[in-house]
Amino acid sequence: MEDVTRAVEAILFASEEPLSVEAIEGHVGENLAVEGAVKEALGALAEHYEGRGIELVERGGRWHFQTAPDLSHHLRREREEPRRLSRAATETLAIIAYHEPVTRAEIEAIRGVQISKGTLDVLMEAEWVRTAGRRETPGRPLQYATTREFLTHFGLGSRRNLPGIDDLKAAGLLDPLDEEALQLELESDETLASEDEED
Amino acid sequence: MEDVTRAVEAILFASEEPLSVEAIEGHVGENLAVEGAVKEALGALAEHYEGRGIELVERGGRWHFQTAPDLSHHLRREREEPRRLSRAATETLAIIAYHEPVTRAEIEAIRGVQISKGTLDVLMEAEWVRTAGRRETPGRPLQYATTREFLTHFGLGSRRNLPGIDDLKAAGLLDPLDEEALQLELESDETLASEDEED
Amino acid sequence: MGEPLFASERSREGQLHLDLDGWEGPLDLLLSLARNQKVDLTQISILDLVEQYLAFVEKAKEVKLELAADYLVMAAWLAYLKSCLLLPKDPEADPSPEELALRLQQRLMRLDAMRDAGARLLARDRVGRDVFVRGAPEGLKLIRRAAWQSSAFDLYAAYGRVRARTQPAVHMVHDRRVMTLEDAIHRVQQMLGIAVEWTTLEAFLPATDDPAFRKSCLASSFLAALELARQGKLALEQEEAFSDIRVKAA
Repeated sequence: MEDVTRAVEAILFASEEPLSVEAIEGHVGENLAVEGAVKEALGALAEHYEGRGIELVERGGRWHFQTAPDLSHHLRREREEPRRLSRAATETLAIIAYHEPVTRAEIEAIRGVQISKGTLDVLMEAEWVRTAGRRETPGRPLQYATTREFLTHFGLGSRRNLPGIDDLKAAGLLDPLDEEALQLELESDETLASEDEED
Repeated sequence: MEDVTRAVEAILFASEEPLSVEAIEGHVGENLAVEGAVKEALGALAEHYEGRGIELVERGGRWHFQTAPDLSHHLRREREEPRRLSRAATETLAIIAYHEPVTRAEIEAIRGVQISKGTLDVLMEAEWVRTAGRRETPGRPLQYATTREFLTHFGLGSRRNLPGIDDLKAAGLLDPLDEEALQLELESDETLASEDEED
Repeated sequence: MGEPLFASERSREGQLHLDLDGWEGPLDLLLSLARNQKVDLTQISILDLVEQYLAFVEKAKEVKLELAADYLVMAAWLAYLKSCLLLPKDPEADPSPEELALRLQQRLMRLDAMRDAGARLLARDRVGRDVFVRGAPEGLKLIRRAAWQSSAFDLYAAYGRVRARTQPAVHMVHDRRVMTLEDAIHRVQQMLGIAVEWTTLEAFLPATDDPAFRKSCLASSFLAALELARQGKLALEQEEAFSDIRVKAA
């Protein structure tokens, strides 16, 4: 087994969080981490662990080891699901993931109902959602997007791996909401005004 | 790879603490953990990981994965951050260089200002200053001197290459600058105050 | 969804009770109604859907259920849409009722798609539920070390500074030609013998190219004149402020 591969294996094992190739290279050190060596080692390791009890996965450009999904019944501890999401939170998370970056008004337009502040808070606290700058339109509303932790948690290599995203895109269901769609909104002017206050 | 071996691998990987054979068997479940199967799996895994970046070890009847000891240097990554030496430290260093071996009290007498412990620590950390025995006078104070690294860093072949007082005078470095002196006065008052806090 | 269309139950008083908590807003209710048609959302009859929604709102009113304003606004809009769809076509109408119906359908499809996507996300192999990361990672450490920087010039300048600061200060006054008061008294007394008329004080000063010495002579001579005047040996006069001071033997 090559030295660099051993080092990468140990580093990923010891790490408390997923690591980018650059971070791994930093730990491997210049002597071993010659051009492309870490990437090669990652490929070799991923292949080696395939079918074993542990697997090496890449999520949003960062790598980590995790147990194989089919072994969950051996590992599931007698404790609650890490985070039980409400329906509102689940839908909001899906809307952000499939449409990002997306404003709160857009989320509300899709759901046809206002979202409470708490819903976004839950998603931000879970570190699955982050603010993503302001939209350069009148009112400069805040935008939301998903995080790398979101990809890690839901086992997604990248946003392209979101279930069914290609089909939804093809069906035009992820197109930006046009002005008219927003006009069809059920929200009165009052709700818009109260939103402004919040910001 | 056998199912039971995969399960044991995943269980040990995910466990927060070393596990006994019985505990592993409990997680694996009766279906897979037939007589001796877990022990066999542990043996197979230990063999498999030998020489890799990770190893499977038994300590007091409990099993756990750990990174290979010879790779520990990859898990600690040092990063050097350039920092400019403070004025107090530079002056102290200069006094040591010109007067070594010199005691702390002498440094303070020459500087005309007290020095904090931190100042000498910084110079020792930079490996430019070392302790040089004790002065055989009452109180036996520690003496300080410069190091080989000091000479290297400042491009001096030996201490004899330090410019003499006359050289400094010729370079205008000994000219008293009233304004600067005044400022120094103020500064040293401040640093004294903060130095006191430090100690 | 598996939610009952009308989550109704007989309450103790035997009154029909509608549970609106099951629907998060009118769009949610509409989607629920649409799904109840058990056809593909693209095939859904918007007219049927509108009628079901209006019937629901009607029923809610009958049982005096307080409906959120949102539901009523949607009901009004749907009633308008329904009338447009039923009336003979008005070619001027923009957007056409068909287009409005299509947009409503698309909104329902969009919400349905997101609801489905959310369910699929939650069903994935999630970290901490289905797959697990290392339980007791050793952890990676980043040790920051200061690389201290200083140049030889900094060092010499610092030493120069220390020396300049702490060198005992010796104040040297260079030799300067001065005329002492005694000399001046002596000189003025002698000169008075020659000058019997009023004479300016300056005329008594020795000729010199050294302006500092001249200043010293002037100051001393003035003091000498005052001293001699005090002794009654000399008279002083000045016509106005800053004009010449003149002296004469008394």
